[in-house]
Amino acid sequence: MAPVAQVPATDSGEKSRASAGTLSDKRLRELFREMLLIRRFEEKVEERFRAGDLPGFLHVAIGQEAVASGVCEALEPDDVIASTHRAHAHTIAKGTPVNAIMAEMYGKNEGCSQGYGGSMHLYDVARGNMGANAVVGGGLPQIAGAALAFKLRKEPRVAVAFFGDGATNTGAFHESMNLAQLWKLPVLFVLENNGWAESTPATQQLPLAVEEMGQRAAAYGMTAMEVDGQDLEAVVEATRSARDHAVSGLGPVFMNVRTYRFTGHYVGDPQVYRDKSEVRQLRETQDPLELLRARLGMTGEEFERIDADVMAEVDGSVAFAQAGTDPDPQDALKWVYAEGSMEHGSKEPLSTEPRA
Amino acid sequence: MAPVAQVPATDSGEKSRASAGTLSDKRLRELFREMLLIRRFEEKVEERFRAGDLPGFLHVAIGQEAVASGVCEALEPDDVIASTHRAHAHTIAKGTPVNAIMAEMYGKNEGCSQGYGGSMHLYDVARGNMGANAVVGGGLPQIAGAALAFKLRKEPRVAVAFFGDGATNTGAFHESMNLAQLWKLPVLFVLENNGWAESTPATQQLPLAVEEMGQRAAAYGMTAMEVDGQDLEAVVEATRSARDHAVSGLGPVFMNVRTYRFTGHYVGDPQVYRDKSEVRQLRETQDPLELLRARLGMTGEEFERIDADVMAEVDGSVAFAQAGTDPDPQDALKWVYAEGSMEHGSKEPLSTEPRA
Amino acid sequence: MPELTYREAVRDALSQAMRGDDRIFMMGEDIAEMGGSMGVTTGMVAEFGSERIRNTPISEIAIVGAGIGAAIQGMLPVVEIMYEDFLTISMEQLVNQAAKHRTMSGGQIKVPLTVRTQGGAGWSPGAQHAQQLESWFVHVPGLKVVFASTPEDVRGLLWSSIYDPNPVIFFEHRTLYPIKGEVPDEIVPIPLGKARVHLEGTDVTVIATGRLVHESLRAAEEAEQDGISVEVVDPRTLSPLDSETLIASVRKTTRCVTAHEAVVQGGFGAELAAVIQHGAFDYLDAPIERVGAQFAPLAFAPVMENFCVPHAANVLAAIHRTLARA
Amino acid sequence: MPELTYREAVRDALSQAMRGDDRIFMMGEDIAEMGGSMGVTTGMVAEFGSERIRNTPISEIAIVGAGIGAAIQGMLPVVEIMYEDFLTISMEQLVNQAAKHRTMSGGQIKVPLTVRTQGGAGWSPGAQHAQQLESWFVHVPGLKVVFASTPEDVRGLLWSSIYDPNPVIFFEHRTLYPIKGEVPDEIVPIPLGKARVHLEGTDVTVIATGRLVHESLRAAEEAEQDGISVEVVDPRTLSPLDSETLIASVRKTTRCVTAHEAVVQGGFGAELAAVIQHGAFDYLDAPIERVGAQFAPLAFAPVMENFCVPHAANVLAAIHRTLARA
Ligand SMILES: Cc1ncc(C[n+]2csc(CCOP(=O)(O)OP(=O)(O)O)c2C)c(N)n1
Ligand SMILES: Cc1ncc(C[n+]2csc(CCOP(=O)(O)OP(=O)(O)O)c2C)c(N)n1
Ligand SMILES: [Mg+2]
Ligand SMILES: [Mg+2]
Repeated sequence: MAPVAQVPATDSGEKSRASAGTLSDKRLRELFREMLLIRRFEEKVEERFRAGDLPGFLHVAIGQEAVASGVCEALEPDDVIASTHRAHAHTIAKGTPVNAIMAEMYGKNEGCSQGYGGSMHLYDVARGNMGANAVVGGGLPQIAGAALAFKLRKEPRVAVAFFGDGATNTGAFHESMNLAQLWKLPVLFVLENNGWAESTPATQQLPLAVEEMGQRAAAYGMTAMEVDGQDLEAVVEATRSARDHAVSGLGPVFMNVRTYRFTGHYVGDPQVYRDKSEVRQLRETQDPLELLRARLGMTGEEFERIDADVMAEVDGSVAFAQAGTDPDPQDALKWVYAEGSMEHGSKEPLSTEPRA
Repeated sequence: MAPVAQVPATDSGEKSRASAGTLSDKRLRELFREMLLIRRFEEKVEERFRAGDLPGFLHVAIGQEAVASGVCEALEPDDVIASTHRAHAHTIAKGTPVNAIMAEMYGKNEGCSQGYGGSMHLYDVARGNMGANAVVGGGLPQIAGAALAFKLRKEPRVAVAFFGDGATNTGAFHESMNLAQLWKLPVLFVLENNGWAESTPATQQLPLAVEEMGQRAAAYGMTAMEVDGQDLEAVVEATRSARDHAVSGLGPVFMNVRTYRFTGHYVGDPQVYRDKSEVRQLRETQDPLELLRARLGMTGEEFERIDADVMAEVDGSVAFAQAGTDPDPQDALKWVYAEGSMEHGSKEPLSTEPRA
Repeated sequence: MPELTYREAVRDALSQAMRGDDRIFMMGEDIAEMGGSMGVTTGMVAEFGSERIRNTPISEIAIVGAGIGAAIQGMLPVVEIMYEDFLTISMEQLVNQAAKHRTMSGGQIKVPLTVRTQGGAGWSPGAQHAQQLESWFVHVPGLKVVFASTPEDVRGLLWSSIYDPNPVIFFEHRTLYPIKGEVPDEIVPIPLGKARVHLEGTDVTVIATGRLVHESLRAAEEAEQDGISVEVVDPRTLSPLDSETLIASVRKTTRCVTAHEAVVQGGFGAELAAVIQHGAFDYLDAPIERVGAQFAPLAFAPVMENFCVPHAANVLAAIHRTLARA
Repeated sequence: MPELTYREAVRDALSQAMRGDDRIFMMGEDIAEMGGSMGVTTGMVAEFGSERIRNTPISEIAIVGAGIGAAIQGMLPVVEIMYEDFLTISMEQLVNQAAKHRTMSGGQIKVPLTVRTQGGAGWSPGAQHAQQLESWFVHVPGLKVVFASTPEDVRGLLWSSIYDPNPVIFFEHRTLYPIKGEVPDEIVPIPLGKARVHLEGTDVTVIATGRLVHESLRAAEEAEQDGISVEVVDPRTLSPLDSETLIASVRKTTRCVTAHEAVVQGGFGAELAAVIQHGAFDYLDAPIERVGAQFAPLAFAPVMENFCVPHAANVLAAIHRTLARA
């Protein structure tokens, strides 16, 4: 396993590469299936949105599947994540069934946020998903806080923030990075660096080149890693190293994960700001599914079988969602405040038994 | 003259050192007088506050005089600054007469902010002081905006933000640095790095050591300089270089100016959080006035003469302030809104004639 | 008279002002090639170039702060905050800086900054992309607050806001962009601080803003069928408020309903109610009824969203409540 | 009954809660050795250690945000924002995050976070260190808002806020820290959402918060000398509001004055006036009078500051105005 880059973060960090054999062939095929599930799920979401089925504001992460699956593969069930406006992939990878996610898109009681959240506010707290955030950068300080809770209670857990390159320009990013490093909190800062913030290319929003973004960690003396986000195994290995680093008290890790957004910013985006050929070329050369498939030497037959299976699951989720129940209108007022009291005198000591 | 460090800012930058002779002996003596004026003014402010004369909330910069005087010496009259809660020194160095500043402390019509601002809100727009800010980090984005105006109009001016080490932990700092570098704005970011934010030492608020703070610029690929803030000539030379860099379109410069706060955070601060001996030692070894005096080989006699002159000016400012007129209570409502209209159709083209 | 959409009207004011005035430039996220998230600035970067139509990083502190600094240095910046929900990030610069420089400096500084933003529900964006936060700014001395509801108003008021020597928070409503309306051939600046009487009536005054102006006009139509004569007034500028016009209207009708999309508690309707009950106390025949959103973060599911935010029916019900009083 | 200052009462609630509950910890600027800028937490780092009394960087976004995250993960954080003026920086985390997580998640999340802050004028700090911003938060569903005016109240309300399962913005007033008052031997939690009648009276109800409670009691004393019987009520919790108690009081007295230090326009008094005119319409004999600060950023010079912020005399004048009506 690649050791965490202990180089000063001002260096561009170390390129993590999977060493063969740490993920079994079987597991890799399971992860391939998961990535394909994400892909097909999002394609279905696009389709249903265009058909007028889905309300709201949707963003898909087609092209970025290996980041979500790779990071979450390296986490323990008790670890937590915070996601972004581009939340489906993270949520699936953290274990939420697609039925619950699709039902959420349809605004049903059966949704993972009971129809209160929608695409940009997927939650699954029991599975360690502290919520997707429609405010860019909004979840980062909370991930630092979650990690602080773990540290105070001496629990061997990490908290993971997913965010985009655009998010690194927010004050919330800066304050969270700074606090996490200062207090050596067990946080993984996972930059999904796709080089775009909506229509704005990296060159118009970042004074650093995309490949230099590890430098964002230098301002805090934080360990930085360079990761190829199209390579599932690389992401898994890098995240495992980063997790080991963070959980052992050495402090947070900043992962500059290079990836690509194959689609528009939002579903329906005409992409007037970029060339169609750019996207076509990316799809041809950088598709994380194709790259993994080649690595696995997967036959067309096997692929078709998995794909059919995945498609059935996705279609099933649409049927599940459509058969779901609508909330009562007045339910809108149901969760504004929690009742009761937290009750003085916690039995739980600051350092609980490890939960893992 | 020391060239601006063109090294990647991830490096600790270049230590700017005055080369002999760039400031005439005469000018150095004038600057010594200015620094002494700042010192005596602030001592007087402390005295008057303790005597119960001055209302409000006061912070003195005793120990940091060479930063204010050195930076402002290197600026052109048309350059602008934004100051902080610790504003007296910057304001004096940018040319505001002590009478107007002392009158402001007393809340008089004759004050530089007509009694509306007080110690934390000294303004002198005609002299390029865009105002002191009582919100830590508050002035930084505005300095970027002022620089943008200069750039759009092709004026050879720079905008200078003073701020402390504590301010580098704010979101406003991050967003301002990022924007300034992205747009290559003519900004000097002058970090007055005294190692304290109120009672909180650098170790409790910064994940970097004070001498590593140049790294804060690395996150933006911004040019960084290391400056000895107790050495007036070093500050002047560094600022001149930085100004040349910024004004020629190469982008902003981050100056990590190491300095010391000899007094409490605010006037009246019992400093329970640090050792009296620390301060005593600093005063003995790091006093910028003593260092400059030694450099100039100033006799006791000359010093006494200057000091007497300065004290007369400071005492005069107290007399001026005390003789000032109080605003009418209802004047509080006088400046809430500006009247009239900015009138469509500016004659002034985007690129005006250089004003310098 | 030409007809423009609300969206085109905003663009027209911006473009015409920029054509004749080099001090004006724009900053905001994705306002260049993409034309902003609502397509308001479409085509402007082609005409004015990327120096004057500036895409920014996602930095709502710096966007507003840089606008302030440029304004102080003689420019007339128009900055865009993509959704008004993100004004939360700019609050310090808006409230402690833009609003206060003039007073704190004893009159040395002008901040002729315009902050355009938009928001509002009706399309299931969820709780973080649909708030109406105008009432916060009404509480801030030094700011002006504008909320336009028609193409004509949005054009004339935006023009005045750009040239106002004070910081103006200029609210647009997402669902109004496609609505059409007649506008004068030439831009006619509409002075800030003047309400507009959309419909004259004698039984009850509805004071409405933004989308609720249209809902209120619809409610008024329905009420008319029951023989109720409704006066609909849009303050347009929320601060400074044209309380004179509003009070005169209620003195005439003796009843009052306030209507906005923001949640009722602590909303702009509270200020209106306080002003009206004071200025028209002896005339009021019924308590002032407030219409606004339910007190809840906006739920995603359309049925719940629809329940939360007010519609013509809610305004109509409030009208009937005021008339049910003796 | 022991006597405590308001400052000691805050500290006592914090310390007693922390002693018996390991979930509680504090974060804020300079709260450790220095005891906070107001000396409220003096001595606490010695007792509880620097893991639980945490000095932070100047990062108001992260302070609140980290509090939210820790609260979601089972802690009961109490964070301090040194001056409420700096809540402007935390608005996004407070409004879009803390207040909304519970609803957005369909009830999966609790955010038992307490955000303590303080502010207020009376010592010439200038415009950026003296605002009263509580009314903004009253407009935000999902937040609770508390503003205590006495040692007993501040202790009992802070206790309840810490243990409330929702985010609470807890306002203290700078000039109240030194005031003394009797408190029960043991901490008696005061339920959120219950007003306190400080003084019973029959001619006019003054609804006051924070420092203005004391100014109003002073005004009531003076009014009594003119034979006017004043009822003084402090809502204490601004959201949720105990409108029942307030309306009942005004129905009894038939007149009402609201009083706070914040500027009048868009202030909490607007919400009070809207609620009262609605709930006590048939009982009111005079328009509700609002007392608050002048509509201006607070000027530094003591004479101007003093003119801007309200005092007992302003409350008294308002009382007289309401009584001048037939
Ligand atoms: C604070 C804030 N500002 C603006 C937006 C609008 N917005 C939504 S996504 C986005 C771009 C985000 O870019 P990045 O962080 O790189 O993520 P990506 O979309 O590439 O996954 C913007 C500007 C927002 N949601 N929040
Ligand atoms: C946003 C904000 N948070 C907190 C404060 C309170 N405060 C005033 S000065 C200060 C410390 C500033 O430290 P630094 O930036 O290093 O400047 P120095 O005082 O050392 O000159 C703090 C926390 C403030 N004024 N503004
Ligand atoms: Mg991106
Ligand atoms: Mg400092």
